[in-house]
Amino acid sequence: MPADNDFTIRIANVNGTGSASANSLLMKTLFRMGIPVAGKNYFPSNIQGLPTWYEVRASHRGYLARSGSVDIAVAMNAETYQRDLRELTSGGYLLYDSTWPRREVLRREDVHILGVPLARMCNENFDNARARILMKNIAYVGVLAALLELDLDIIRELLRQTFARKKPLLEANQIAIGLGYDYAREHLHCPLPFTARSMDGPGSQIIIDGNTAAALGCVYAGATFGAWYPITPSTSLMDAFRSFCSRFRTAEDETRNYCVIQAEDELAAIGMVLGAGWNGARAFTPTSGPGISLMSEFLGYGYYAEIPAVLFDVQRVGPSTGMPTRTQQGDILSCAYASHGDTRHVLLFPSTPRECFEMAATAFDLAERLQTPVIVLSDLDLGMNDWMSEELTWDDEYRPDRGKVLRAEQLEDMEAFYRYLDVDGDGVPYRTLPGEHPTGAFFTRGSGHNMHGGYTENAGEYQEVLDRLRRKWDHAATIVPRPEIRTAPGAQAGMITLGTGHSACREALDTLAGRGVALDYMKINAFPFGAEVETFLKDHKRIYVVEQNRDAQLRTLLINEAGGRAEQLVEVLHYNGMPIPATSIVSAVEADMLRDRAA
Amino acid sequence: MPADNDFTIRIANVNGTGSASANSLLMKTLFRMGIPVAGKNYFPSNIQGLPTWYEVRASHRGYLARSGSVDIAVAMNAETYQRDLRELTSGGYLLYDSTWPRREVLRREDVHILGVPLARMCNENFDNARARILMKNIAYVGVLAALLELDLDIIRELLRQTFARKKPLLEANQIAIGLGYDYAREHLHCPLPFTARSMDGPGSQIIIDGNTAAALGCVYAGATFGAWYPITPSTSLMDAFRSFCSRFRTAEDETRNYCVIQAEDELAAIGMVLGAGWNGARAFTPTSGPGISLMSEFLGYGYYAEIPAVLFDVQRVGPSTGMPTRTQQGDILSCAYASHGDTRHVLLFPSTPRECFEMAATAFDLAERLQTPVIVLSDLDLGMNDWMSEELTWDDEYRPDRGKVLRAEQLEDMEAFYRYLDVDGDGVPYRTLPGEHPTGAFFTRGSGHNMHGGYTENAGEYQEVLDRLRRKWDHAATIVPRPEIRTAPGAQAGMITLGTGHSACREALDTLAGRGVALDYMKINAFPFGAEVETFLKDHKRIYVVEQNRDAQLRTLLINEAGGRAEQLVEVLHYNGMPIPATSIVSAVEADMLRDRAA
Amino acid sequence: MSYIARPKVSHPALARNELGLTMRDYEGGMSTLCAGCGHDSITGALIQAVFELSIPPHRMGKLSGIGCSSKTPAYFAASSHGFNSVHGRMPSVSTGAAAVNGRLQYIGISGDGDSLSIGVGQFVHAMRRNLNMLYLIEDNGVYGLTKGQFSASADTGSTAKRGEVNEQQAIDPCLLAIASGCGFVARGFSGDRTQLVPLLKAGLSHRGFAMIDVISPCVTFNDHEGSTKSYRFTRENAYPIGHTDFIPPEVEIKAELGVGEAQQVQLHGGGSILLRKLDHEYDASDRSAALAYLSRRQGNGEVATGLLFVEEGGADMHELARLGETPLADLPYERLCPGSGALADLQDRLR
Amino acid sequence: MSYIARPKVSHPALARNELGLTMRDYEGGMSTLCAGCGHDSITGALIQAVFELSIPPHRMGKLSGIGCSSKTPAYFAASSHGFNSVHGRMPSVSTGAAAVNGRLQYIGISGDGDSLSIGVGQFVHAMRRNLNMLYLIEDNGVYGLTKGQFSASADTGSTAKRGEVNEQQAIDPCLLAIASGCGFVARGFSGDRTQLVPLLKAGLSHRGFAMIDVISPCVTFNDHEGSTKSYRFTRENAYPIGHTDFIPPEVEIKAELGVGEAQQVQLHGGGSILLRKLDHEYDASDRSAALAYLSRRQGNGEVATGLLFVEEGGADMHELARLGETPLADLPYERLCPGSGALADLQDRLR
Ligand SMILES: Cc1ncc(C[n+]2csc(CCOP(=O)(O)OP(=O)(O)O)c2C)c(N)n1
Ligand SMILES: Cc1ncc(C[n+]2csc(CCOP(=O)(O)OP(=O)(O)O)c2C)c(N)n1
Ligand code: SF4
Ligand code: SF4
Ligand SMILES: [Mg+2]
Ligand SMILES: [Mg+2]
Repeated sequence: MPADNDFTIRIANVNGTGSASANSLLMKTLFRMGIPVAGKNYFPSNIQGLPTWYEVRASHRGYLARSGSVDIAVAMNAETYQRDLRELTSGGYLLYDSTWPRREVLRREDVHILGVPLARMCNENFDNARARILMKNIAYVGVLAALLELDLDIIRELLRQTFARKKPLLEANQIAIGLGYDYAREHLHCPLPFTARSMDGPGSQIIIDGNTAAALGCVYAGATFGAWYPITPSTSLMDAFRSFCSRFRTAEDETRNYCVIQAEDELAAIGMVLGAGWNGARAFTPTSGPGISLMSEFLGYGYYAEIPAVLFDVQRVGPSTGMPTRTQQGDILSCAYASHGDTRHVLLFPSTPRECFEMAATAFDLAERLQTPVIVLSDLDLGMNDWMSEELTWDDEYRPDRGKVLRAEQLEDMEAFYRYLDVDGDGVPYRTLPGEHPTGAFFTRGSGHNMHGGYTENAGEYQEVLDRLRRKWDHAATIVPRPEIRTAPGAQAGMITLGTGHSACREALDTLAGRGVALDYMKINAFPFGAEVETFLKDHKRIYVVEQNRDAQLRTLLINEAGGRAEQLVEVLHYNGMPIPATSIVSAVEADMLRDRAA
Repeated sequence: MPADNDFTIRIANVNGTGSASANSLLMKTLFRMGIPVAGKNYFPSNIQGLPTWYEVRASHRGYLARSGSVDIAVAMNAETYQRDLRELTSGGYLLYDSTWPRREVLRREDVHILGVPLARMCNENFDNARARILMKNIAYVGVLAALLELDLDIIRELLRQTFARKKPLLEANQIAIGLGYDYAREHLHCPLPFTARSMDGPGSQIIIDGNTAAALGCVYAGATFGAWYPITPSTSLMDAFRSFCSRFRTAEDETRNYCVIQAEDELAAIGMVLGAGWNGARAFTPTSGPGISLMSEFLGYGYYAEIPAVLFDVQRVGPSTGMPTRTQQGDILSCAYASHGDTRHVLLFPSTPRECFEMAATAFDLAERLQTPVIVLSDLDLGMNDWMSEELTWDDEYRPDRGKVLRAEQLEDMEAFYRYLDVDGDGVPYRTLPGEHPTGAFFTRGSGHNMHGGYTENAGEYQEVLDRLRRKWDHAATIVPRPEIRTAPGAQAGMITLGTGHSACREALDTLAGRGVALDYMKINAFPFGAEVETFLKDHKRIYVVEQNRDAQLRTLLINEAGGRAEQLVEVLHYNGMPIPATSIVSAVEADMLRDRAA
Repeated sequence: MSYIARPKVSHPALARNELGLTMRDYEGGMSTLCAGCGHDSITGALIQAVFELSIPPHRMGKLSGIGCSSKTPAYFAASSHGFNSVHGRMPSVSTGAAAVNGRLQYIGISGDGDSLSIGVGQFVHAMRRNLNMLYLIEDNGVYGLTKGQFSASADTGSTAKRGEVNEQQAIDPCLLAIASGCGFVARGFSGDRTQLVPLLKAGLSHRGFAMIDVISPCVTFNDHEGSTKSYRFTRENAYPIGHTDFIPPEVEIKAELGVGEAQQVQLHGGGSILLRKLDHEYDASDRSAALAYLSRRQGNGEVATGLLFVEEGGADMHELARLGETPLADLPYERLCPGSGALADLQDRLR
Repeated sequence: MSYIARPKVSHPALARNELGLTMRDYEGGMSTLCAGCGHDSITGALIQAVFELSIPPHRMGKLSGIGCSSKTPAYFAASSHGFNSVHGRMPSVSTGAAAVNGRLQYIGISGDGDSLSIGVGQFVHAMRRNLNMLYLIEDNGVYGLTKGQFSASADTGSTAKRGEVNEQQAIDPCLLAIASGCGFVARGFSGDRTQLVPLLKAGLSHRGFAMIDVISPCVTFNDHEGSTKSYRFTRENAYPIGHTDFIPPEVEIKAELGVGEAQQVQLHGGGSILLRKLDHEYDASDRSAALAYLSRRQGNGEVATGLLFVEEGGADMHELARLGETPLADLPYERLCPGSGALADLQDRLR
């Protein structure tokens, strides 16, 4: 049931008709009114002409997950009228462009159909063909402003800021808002039974997508080298990194304190990153599932030759090419064990843009401290959608933790240097950088080597290094980000998730609590898991593992690597490409509890 | 303790000095004397000049695993004298070329050092430089013949057969045998306390390596297309396939009823195999770990687009390039889940050459029945070493099971064809072949598709296909080869292995039984596991999982996919690149039992 | 989208080819590309070419990689099998397909990103192997589907839509093809169907690998001022080296057909190509000269179009592999299995 | 093997270079290649070249792929960092390494399998990017390490050790390099150190990508009759197009140095190359002509050797990326982090 500051609007449009700025105007208006909002874009894997949707959820309680229901549908795409109508909640409102009346098609008894002749009004008010198309979008924002009592001053101020340097556009936009608004006030029942009311939800929060935040994290962590091959949904991460760097990292003489290379493919991208990491730079590559598959061989090399590298896997729907513009958490297993042989990789799981920012920086520190590739697993929902997020903050005292690097001064005093000795007993050896000092020279190789760095085919020498790598792994478990745990008084069961499962779980936990079901909660932040995760597993007889893939990949890892027991861990899965809504978690938990009681 | 027909000889040599034929002569002689034998070659990853070893184990009980001890060392490589001496069992014999006496170096009180001036004798008897090098090797076989009372007639007959068309070589070989034999009879205490005595062990068995047997399996299964990129230890599989085909598949007009393409890399090799499989041929590619990593993206495509393909992963030591000429079972996990997204692959695990032969054929049937890539996981030990093996037999009634393929006649009568419908409820759809009939046309893609084969980005349609794939997986579990289970009366615990763990386990089970420890045994033949595996897990409180990798990959799969519990499954691991010996299993089991009793 | 049903009632007035089919029978799903995208014009030309050559639709195999261009196979010949593979790896899939059934007509469609970046290795090796297929690069100088990054065919100095200048050197697929041993190399322009259709027909009739680089402007990301792959730039800088006519087997060539210097190339699969030179310097049958010429024109910022190099009679993959008439995929099992007797014999030597 | 210690006492009589180092200081681990392998001769020539150029050993980066050839970096300059990467992917590793530290001298060593089969994509793109490195292909026409399969540089018609005939077309790395925009392309022969050392020195001194294809017979698998990469065949069919001398910066070129037509190419990094033509037809500075020439010689079964193409002054990757003097890897963090203030400002616009 929608209520004031608690409703979802879904705008259906055609790809390539410029609705992005209208949609963001709508979202930003709610946000500036102090109402927590979430915006989600469901776009096709093409450039022009296919259906696309944008969903804005206002939630005074601050829930940012997909609501799973639509209270207002703005149906701007005749091709999807049927579907948009069907997916509207009972009692909801469907707004459409009545320039072409569709009484036949748009028939459903339990909803309200609102027609506004958007095209006609725009045709009458604008000369330019492109403007006529674009302004229809702005006009529906005007209509919504009337229906929901959006703050017109905020809308007009946002337009002024957006088009500060494009006066003619500003004027057109202001007119379009007025067209929609006035028409609605005149012809429709305004306001609706539920409206937007100014409040003070977001506080100092910002609106940002995860990829932009991750890119900023790379900048702040001091990454200087990025190589990538374009792939949705990771491309915007590198775009953002480049644009931040061109702003913050261009010297007065126009030289660049960064380097970004568009590689010929993902195999080359990871190769470049390893080359740069070997040579002492903080280097990274953003990619998505297919890229991870292609990087497998090199990932094993990075693990075994112990080279720092940071990867961002902004997950999309697989297997194979799958649905490149839909979201999923399907690469957990393949990232954890990427490459043949006994390999394993450190993973981080941000769940908010702020965590994207912070974990990006953490990833570089971990990669250098552990001398190994670290993969940050984001997803399309987090990476490309607009999220309301805690403000990003930075400690100016921060200095990169380069881990165990011997510099020229130290090497000068050494008799000999051996690359793979476990000097400190933590499984992490010392490394040196090329060009630094003759004593530091060593040979990096993916073939069998002993603890001195020499080539070996000797069984014992080989195993010695493999065993140390395993000790390093155990050490990693003690330094990666710890899970976030929230206990509930009287809870008998638990819930675990990672990444974008977080917002839906938070909401689901509240709902369940409201129905008398209290659950302890753990959001996993990293792999290897560490002691707290194991304890949480030990302490709960029954745990719901919420994740967005078919094969329960997180659950698998918990069983393999943290002592989880199959009987104990209940799968809560969602893998159709849409972000998981809280409702599906609630019903899964309730169904399981019923079954359990029945049994 | 060595005994008659129960000893191990290890010959140390230098790579590229032509010892292979001498070593095989030794092994074959024992074999023809009716003594079960196993030959293992430990060679370096280079072409010439580095140490190489060949091990022959004679075992009247028919144990074919590495014995883990050396009773007679033939030390033909001065560089490894120290090591060869060190690794000899107490009371053992070290034979070396005393042309250059080494009393200083070869000093160990508890073994017998036997010097034979092999080089001197050969220099005196042969003119040609190459012959002088090669004949030293044959001469040590002569020495061993005297020491072990090998049947000289068999040796001479073997030489006659080998050099039937190279008379001068035959003569040289016969002389060389004599030189060694006579010298030994004259100067050494012959025979040793343990000797070789004719018996009737092997029966109708043969000597063959796994790669050759697998290649034969491909020929017999009707594979017509192979693509590969050379990589040790899989190369000889394709070499054998080509040579069998040139013999059995060349038509009178010189045209070939097969096609083998040396691809530009592994990505291309698997792409070619998928193209050929899509087009209706039985196609395969042999590779090893790095190749599997490179094939990851295409493997996910094959899974999702449902294209039959057969892969042989002849595993070597990883991670990364690792030790290319050493053995390991390290790709179990990466093969099971190769590729991003929710993918999973059918695996077969041969443990003997005969199983390589049979499972190769099975793999093609399964790939076509299930319309998916099937990976046969062999390893270097099985693939490249000489194994005594059950005779290969072939049922001439066999016809390839092409699975659900609609041919022109059937399509002619159909209104429409939809590629991904679950018509039969087993999760396996029908397919058609290009060029067959217009009605059969469909579009193969790795991007989102619905059950009709149409492109989709629709959540429900997408999930429908993913769910069917999961049903197909469950179906696969019912048709893949079942495990081999042997129960022992009174057994309280169990042992599980796969592949080359088998021979070592069999031996270990006997040893343990001899010490009063009875264990039930299961050799896993395929993944997904199926009901019997689950039952075995349920029925045993404690199970030793024997495998040759560091990360307990089979155990992991058993926990993930067959309901195994971590507490129940004890890791018995071996991962230094040498084949696992029975002794290490025995001691692991005994140690665990002691711990258990102590606890 | 490809699964949208369309009326298949054939209009009686539509022209029919030798198989009695109309152009409609060679159409496919509705395009989802941008209005005006060059790729759609190429689809149109391709439909015309296969229609005119009377290729039975279900005897074609359409293969592609990933990209806007690689969606093309879904937009023609609905009754052909299609294989939309992974990014950059269509050549290998085609190789396997062609090896086991040489009787289909393979049409590979790729993009400049697909073939010259991620896929350049497979592209070069497919040409080296000379498999029998028509291979089109729908070349727009950008990655369309990922929204406008420069591709490896973007010329040095050309600009992106937002002004960024490409500093990298360009890979010219035609130069690369000739250097890689390809026996049929041409360049067309999606905006010039008159030139393109005969090139496509010639390419389809060539035995071996026929590579056609078709400049195909991306109206959304690379059709602006500063682009060297725009409609305008290509129109202004295309330098046709000659006209190509495809002459079907039964048609006799009359002398008067030729204006300028004419050269006739007999095609192995039947028919012939008539080349009418515009640039008298040019000899499309001389590999070394073609290389030098293309590299020179490229240096001048000109886009040489037409049939740039043709060498008929080189052995194709099928011949090199000594494959017989019957496709491998169709060989009866009886001809493949040596039988239990042979197996027993073989093992005699393994004891 | 590389970890076997060797006496490092320098012999007083050994010649010393500008750094006071002897040739010994440029040596590496003991080779594990076959006795007589061409690759070892190349190692020798390389040691001489870097010694004579007085490159500080620890300021070199040695990179390679996988193969017998790719083991070479372990056999020279023990006090340089080495990176033996995965098969065919050394160019990308080099690219990343060079991007973040342009001050080292990068030497990449690859094989014909490594660079022309699995690695051809990366090879082409590294040349296109023009990173500053010397790139050697130790070219033996076979896969040595996997025991003798034909590689992509095996010539059509050449035979394997056991007699099998190679039917595939060959890829000529030099032709490919010129077509891919490489600015320094040469071919040498492991058996001709007199020719090779100056080529190596010139390549090391060239700014940008210097590709040298060195024919390097595999004595174990490809040195027989019928091989076109054997010592004998190469000696008999090598066609040197000219002599190359590398002239250090301080040496003045005297007119009498030149026999035949001489051409001087000033190197960006200092020093110059003196080319003395043997084939008067040849102009190593004309890309189109070089392409045509090579393709013609190749057609005749001849192996053109020498400095085949050189174009000095092209911007290298460093310049194209507008990188500054200080290597990225050495930039202090203070110059990289915009600080908390900038972060706050930035977020003002995100509300
Ligand atoms: C392995 C992999 N990497 C990246 C992508 C993302 N991707 C899809 S299309 C494309 C580029 C297509 O460019 P082009 O081949 O020129 O086709 P166009 O869209 O321009 O026609 C890329 C990089 C992918 N699908 N797969
Ligand atoms: C991914 C991968 N595939 C295959 C191999 C096996 N392999 C090792 S070296 C080599 C070929 C080397 O040939 P080339 O580069 O010509 O070097 P050469 O030994 O002839 O000097 C191959 C295929 C590998 N190491 N990695
Ligand atoms: S983005 Fe460009 S290439 Fe893609 S469909 Fe649109 S115009 Fe064509
Ligand atoms: S096999 Fe050939 S390439 Fe390898 S080391 Fe021996 S001679 Fe050299
Ligand atoms: Mg493109
Ligand atoms: Mg080679």
